[in-house]
Amino acid sequence: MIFQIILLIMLAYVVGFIYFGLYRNITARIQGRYGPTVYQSFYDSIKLFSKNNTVSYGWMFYLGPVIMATGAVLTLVLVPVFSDSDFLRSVTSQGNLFVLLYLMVLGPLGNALAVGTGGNPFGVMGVVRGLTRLIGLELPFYIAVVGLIIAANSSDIVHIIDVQKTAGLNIINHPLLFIGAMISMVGFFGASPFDIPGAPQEVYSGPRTEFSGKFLALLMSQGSLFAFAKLVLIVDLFLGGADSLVMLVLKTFTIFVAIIFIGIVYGRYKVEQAVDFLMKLPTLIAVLGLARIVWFG
Amino acid sequence: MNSIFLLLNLLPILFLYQFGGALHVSLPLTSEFTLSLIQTPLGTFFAYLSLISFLLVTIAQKSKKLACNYYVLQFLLSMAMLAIVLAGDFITFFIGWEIMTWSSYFLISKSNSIDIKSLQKYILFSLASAFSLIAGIVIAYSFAHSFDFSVISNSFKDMPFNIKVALIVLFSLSFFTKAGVIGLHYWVVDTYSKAPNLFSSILSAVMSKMGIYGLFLVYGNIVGYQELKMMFGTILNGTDFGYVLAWIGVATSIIATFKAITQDEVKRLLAYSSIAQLGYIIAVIGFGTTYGVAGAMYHTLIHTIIKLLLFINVAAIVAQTGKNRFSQLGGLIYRTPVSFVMLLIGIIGLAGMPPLGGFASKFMMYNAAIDTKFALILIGMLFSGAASFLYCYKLVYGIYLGHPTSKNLETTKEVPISYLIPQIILALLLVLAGTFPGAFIKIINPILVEFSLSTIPYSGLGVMNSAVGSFNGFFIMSAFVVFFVLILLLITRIKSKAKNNLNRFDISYCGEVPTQDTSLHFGFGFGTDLYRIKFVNAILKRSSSSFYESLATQTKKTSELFSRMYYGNIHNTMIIILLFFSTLFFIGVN
Amino acid sequence: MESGFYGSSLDGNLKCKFEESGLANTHEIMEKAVRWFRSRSIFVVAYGTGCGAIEMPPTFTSRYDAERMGVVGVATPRQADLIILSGYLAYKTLRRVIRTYEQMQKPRYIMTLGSCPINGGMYWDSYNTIKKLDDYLPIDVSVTGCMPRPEAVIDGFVLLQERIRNGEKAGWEKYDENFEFYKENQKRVLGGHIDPSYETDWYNLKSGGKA
Amino acid sequence: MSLGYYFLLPVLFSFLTPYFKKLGSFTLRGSSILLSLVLFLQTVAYVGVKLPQISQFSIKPPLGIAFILDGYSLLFLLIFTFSALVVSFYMYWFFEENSGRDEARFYVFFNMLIAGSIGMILSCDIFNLYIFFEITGICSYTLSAFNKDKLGLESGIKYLIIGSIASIFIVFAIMLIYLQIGTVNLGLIAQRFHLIDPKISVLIVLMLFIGFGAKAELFPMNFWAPDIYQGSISSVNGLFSSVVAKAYLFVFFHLFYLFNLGSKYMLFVMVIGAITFLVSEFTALNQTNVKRLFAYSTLGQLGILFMALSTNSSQTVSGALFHLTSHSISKLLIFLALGILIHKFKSAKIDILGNFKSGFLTIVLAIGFLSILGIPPFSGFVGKILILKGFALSQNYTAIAFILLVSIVEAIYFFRLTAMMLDKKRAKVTVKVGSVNYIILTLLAVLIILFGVYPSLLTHYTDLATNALLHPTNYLNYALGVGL
Repeated sequence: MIFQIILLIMLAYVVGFIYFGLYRNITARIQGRYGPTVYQSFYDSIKLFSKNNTVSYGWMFYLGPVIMATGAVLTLVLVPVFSDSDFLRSVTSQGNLFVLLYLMVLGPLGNALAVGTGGNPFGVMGVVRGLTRLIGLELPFYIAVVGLIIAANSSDIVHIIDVQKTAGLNIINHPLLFIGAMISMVGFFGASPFDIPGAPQEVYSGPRTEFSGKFLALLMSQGSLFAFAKLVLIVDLFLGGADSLVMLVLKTFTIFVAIIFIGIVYGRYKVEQAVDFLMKLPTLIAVLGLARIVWFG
Repeated sequence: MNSIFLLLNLLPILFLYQFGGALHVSLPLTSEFTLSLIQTPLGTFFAYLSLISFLLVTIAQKSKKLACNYYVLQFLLSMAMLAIVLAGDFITFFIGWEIMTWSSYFLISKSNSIDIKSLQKYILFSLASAFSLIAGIVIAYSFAHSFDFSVISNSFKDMPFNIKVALIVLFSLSFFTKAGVIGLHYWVVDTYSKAPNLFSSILSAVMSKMGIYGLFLVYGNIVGYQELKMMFGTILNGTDFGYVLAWIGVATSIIATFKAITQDEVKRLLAYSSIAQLGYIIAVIGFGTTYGVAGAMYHTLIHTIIKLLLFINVAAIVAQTGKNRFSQLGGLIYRTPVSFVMLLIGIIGLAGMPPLGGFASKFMMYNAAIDTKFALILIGMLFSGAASFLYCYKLVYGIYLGHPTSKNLETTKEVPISYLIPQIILALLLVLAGTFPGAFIKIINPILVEFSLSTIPYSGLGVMNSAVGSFNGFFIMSAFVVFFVLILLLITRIKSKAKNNLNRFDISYCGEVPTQDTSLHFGFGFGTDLYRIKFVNAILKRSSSSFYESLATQTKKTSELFSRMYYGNIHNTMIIILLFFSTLFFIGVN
Repeated sequence: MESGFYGSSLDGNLKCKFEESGLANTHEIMEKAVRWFRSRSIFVVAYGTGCGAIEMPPTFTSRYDAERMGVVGVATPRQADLIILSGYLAYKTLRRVIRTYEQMQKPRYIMTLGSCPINGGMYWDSYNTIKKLDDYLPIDVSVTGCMPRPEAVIDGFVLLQERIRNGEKAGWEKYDENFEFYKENQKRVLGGHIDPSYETDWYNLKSGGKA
Repeated sequence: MSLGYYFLLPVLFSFLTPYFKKLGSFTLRGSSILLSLVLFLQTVAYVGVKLPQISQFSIKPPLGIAFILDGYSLLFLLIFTFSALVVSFYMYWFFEENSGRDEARFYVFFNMLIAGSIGMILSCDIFNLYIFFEITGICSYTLSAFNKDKLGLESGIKYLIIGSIASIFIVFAIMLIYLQIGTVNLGLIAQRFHLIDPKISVLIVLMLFIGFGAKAELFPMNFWAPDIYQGSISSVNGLFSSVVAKAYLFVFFHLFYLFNLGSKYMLFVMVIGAITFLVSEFTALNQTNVKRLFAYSTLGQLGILFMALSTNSSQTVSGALFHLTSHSISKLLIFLALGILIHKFKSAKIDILGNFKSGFLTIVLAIGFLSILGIPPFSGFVGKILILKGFALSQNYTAIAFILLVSIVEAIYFFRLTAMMLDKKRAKVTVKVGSVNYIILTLLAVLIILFGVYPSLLTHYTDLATNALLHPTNYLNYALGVGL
């Protein structure tokens, strides 16, 4: 089991970084540039890990990124990666979709403590923006998740995957929920138009303003792990999971590219605009999907 | 003095433990009333909850020099609550309820920051609650011809439908007022924020739970969930009644959450948060399903622990610094590190984050909503949960993080140990509740039997089962700890040296150097974004106060109108008497 | 400071261990690898001090695309490896630049654009402009021209990357070594009202210096 | 001992007052205490004796004059004599403090007031009742004018005028009764009341209603009452509230049930009571003078009592009598405690009185307030819950809702006063309570708590009283002289 966990983390680390490299690359191509190599995120991360020194504001500042990374790893471990194998099944069965929903927020909240300790008002502004955005951002995603749980009558992810084997993929059965969840996902990946918390033009770098060196590196690494976990979760929920590594990469990558394409063409919302928007159209779409399940399912 | 009352507070716990569920006392008051105490599983749960809370708060009071009468009143209050939860009939219940009302009133009046208006608000709402309760009681009596719970419960089925509804509405109103449902919460915030700091913890953690106990008593015992289902019919997989109640609860929790975020005073934030958390409980209490009851019960437990912890923490900080606003506090993390950790555990629980107990209770409630297919209710709860992260963060940031906003905060010492002991106990409880959520199933099952609902399967201390899923708290906690330690080890091994304890002004500030005078604490700025969001703004700018203010004005005007009659002119009095006589005569003769 | 340009990328103990166990070569390889990674990833905080600021957007956007070389802009000095000073510096600006530079984490580099930071350029006789920036902050790469075009800037990046890869002695080390010299110079132009450096006790340089 | 002594003794003491005065003020004050004590002990001695008791003077009723003590009047007798005892102790302190006052005048009328009130509840023929009514009235007028200042005299003269009007109505009523039935004996009237022509009977009832209602401070006829309370000293207020008003109330309902008017006029009396309750409680909100405030409070409570006593159901009536007793004790407590404060501050303004600092007074006043509001574990609670229970049994939910809603209005001013007492921000003046007052106030407070936690002590008597009131067969027999 421990071996499998290490394997999973390494896989997620590599895949996540390559995805982020691809993200930068594709973005560049869309903007008509060459863009960095696919491995650029590795370079950045190793460079940051090897910085000579790193500024810290005390133990809470130190622990913040660690909590965030722990949250990401825990999320990753609790998401079933392969649908038909016993890979880490004994671990994922200990968790639950609700556990994941909250674990996804645990990390950022832990990091927010470190940001607060750092004492940089810009950082805190970023955190507050992030938390405010969360009010709107989680709404369509929650509705989608609740819809799926009710449809499957279980908050166990494995069960939701299994249901899709007989009843067809959720993306086809519940397209409205999928759209809602995807709009939220754009925000969860920090893509435009919801990249409000870290807006460099407005609040420095937001929560990451004071993080440097290895902390920044840790944050970046956990970001890639976390991104992978989220992609796998979406694949599990809507695309019936993946039974092999190839399918996993294929499906997650499809979702990832879709998110990139959505994100790349928009400017940035203000936080109130974002919440307003998210509370209207995406929520409406998701609620319609949900109503279909609850009342006509 | 403190130690005496500590022992006194310990006594009922031992007493209750000694009886072990077999307490049954009845005491004839008059030929018509008999006071009776019966120990039911439900009552025992709440009894322990309140008694232990009182014990912990008394420990915290060690460091305050309080007068004897304060302790006496507090002990009276705890006994009143014991009477409420162990009552076997409505008269005992009501006597306990009223003693609770006035003893808490006198305790609140001992605060230095209290004003007449807040006191009036508190007592009038409490009395309105009590009068609504007594109205329900006598109406029930008029059919059952007894105040005994079991008799009323038995004869409830035979009452006319409108009387049933009236009873449920009256009782609900009474308990809603105590729990502070939105619209009836007008007193809550002022009272909680202006009461003596340590007493606020009792108000929020225990006294509001008496409202919840009442709801359980009425819905579960007196009326019965089966009867509720038969009376109102069903919607989806739950009852119509539960659905309406759930919307009330969810609205309460959403509105109070947003209100909480915009508060500047620490205790006002906690008060709104208390309203919001009770909103969750009210949302699931009416489901009438096993998991609805279990969720409400678990959240009651967790909320008691959390609110005690937070209020004691805040009380300690206020006592230590003399400041009670976010805009006046800040940067205490390295001055009072233990307090910080305690508050941190508290808010992690409050936010419902996984490794701690807060999650287990939310999990239970969410699964209850799934079980009944109340999807929008569940989304409302999730939504308010997401919004609650903001005030959780504000709480910890405003007090402990960021920058100290005044000079004396930089020399604050750690709070006295007597404040810390209860906090540590509570934090441990919270951790345990998160690690071994299954233990709760053992507590709740007898109560479910009492409500004649099906029980929850028990599969190990760490596992929390529910209708549609389960999670292993022990596993998640241990995995969290293991990963945390591993990552921490990893990061400390990395060469890139972390330079600790930089000067707090050494921050990236666009090349500028902030000084002591630069306003760096963001405590006040929290929640201003929310005013620009249309939906939230609509919530924030509305307030129930205008309604109650106008009610007060109307009362005053009526009073003025009536008092104009009494202006003391004896001629007119005589004329009125004669006119009255002749009118009556005219009417009477014809 | 330890010997060797990037000696501090591995701590002394580890280095000793490597040498003791005959793995000095491994150490060497790691050093090299780290230098390569550092050269491939340069985070830039672009300090638009003068007219040169106008040349930076094209450098980083579609036309010239510095990102393909791993050069990316960041917002805060904490994350940055390189600060680009794109023109003349008034005394007022210098104060902020010093602050920003000192907030960057080591290794850190400075790159200047144009002639002004070298010799004052057209502001050679101005009363409030820095004439020779190298006296106040250690410059790693000066890109000349008035103003240098993006190609030249990219050339500067390439030069910097080469120097990092080769392990040449960089400005930040000079700054550490000659700290008092730089501080004296800074004090001279900024007067007594010099901003506190939280890494250094500015006011008591004679007595130890480092805080 | 014959019931006649209840009248004769006070009158005797009253006439002897000038001599007592000559013997010194201690004797004077002591004599009053002695009298009250004797009367109270005498009443206590009646507890447990088989009721009703009758004392006839020379000729057997229905022709002769007689005093009848049944369960109903026993309860009132207990209240009256106890109140008199407490007030006489209080007056001892009062005159110690105000040595220049005209003590003898007070005691003359005080003793006569007791005599009159007791006479009213004991006498069994309507003409004697009228005489006692007048005695009580005249004594009240003078007592209310005991303060020889503007307010005192105003209250005296107002009371006199109103009293005279009430008397006129009652005299007319008695006259009409006599004309119709030819007797003044209550038993005979009760027996033959239904024979009277309905129109005349309406007139009689109305006149009695106006006469006693005006004195018992019912709504459209009570505009004078607050002025009286404002002008009198607070011990007299206590007497008015717990003795005099209760005596009129006693007679009102005594006649109400004797003449069997319940079925016809119940709703009417209830509505009048309800309006009194509503109007007084609302008016009380607006008061700045503490005496006026408690005057309104008294009116309000009388309103509840009228509502509850007119129901003709033993549950409610019993509750109402409990409430009445509890109210008498509480009001006495409040007025006496306020008297101490008023004496200290030389003012009855609420704002000024709120500045006192005395833990003891705060506690006893709070107990009084809570008791009147009907909050457990104080005696008012038992009364109120019994009343509500009675209404509930007759399924009169409107009355329940009404009482509870108006009680909230009542709570507003009671708790405003409480909050004022507890307010720490006020400049506090320490008030010392003398030992006499300490004892009597403690006694009253203990009684309030005692009846609250152990109501069986009192419910026994209220049940007796209820029985006697609602089923006056025995009383009638005695009044007609059947069993003698």
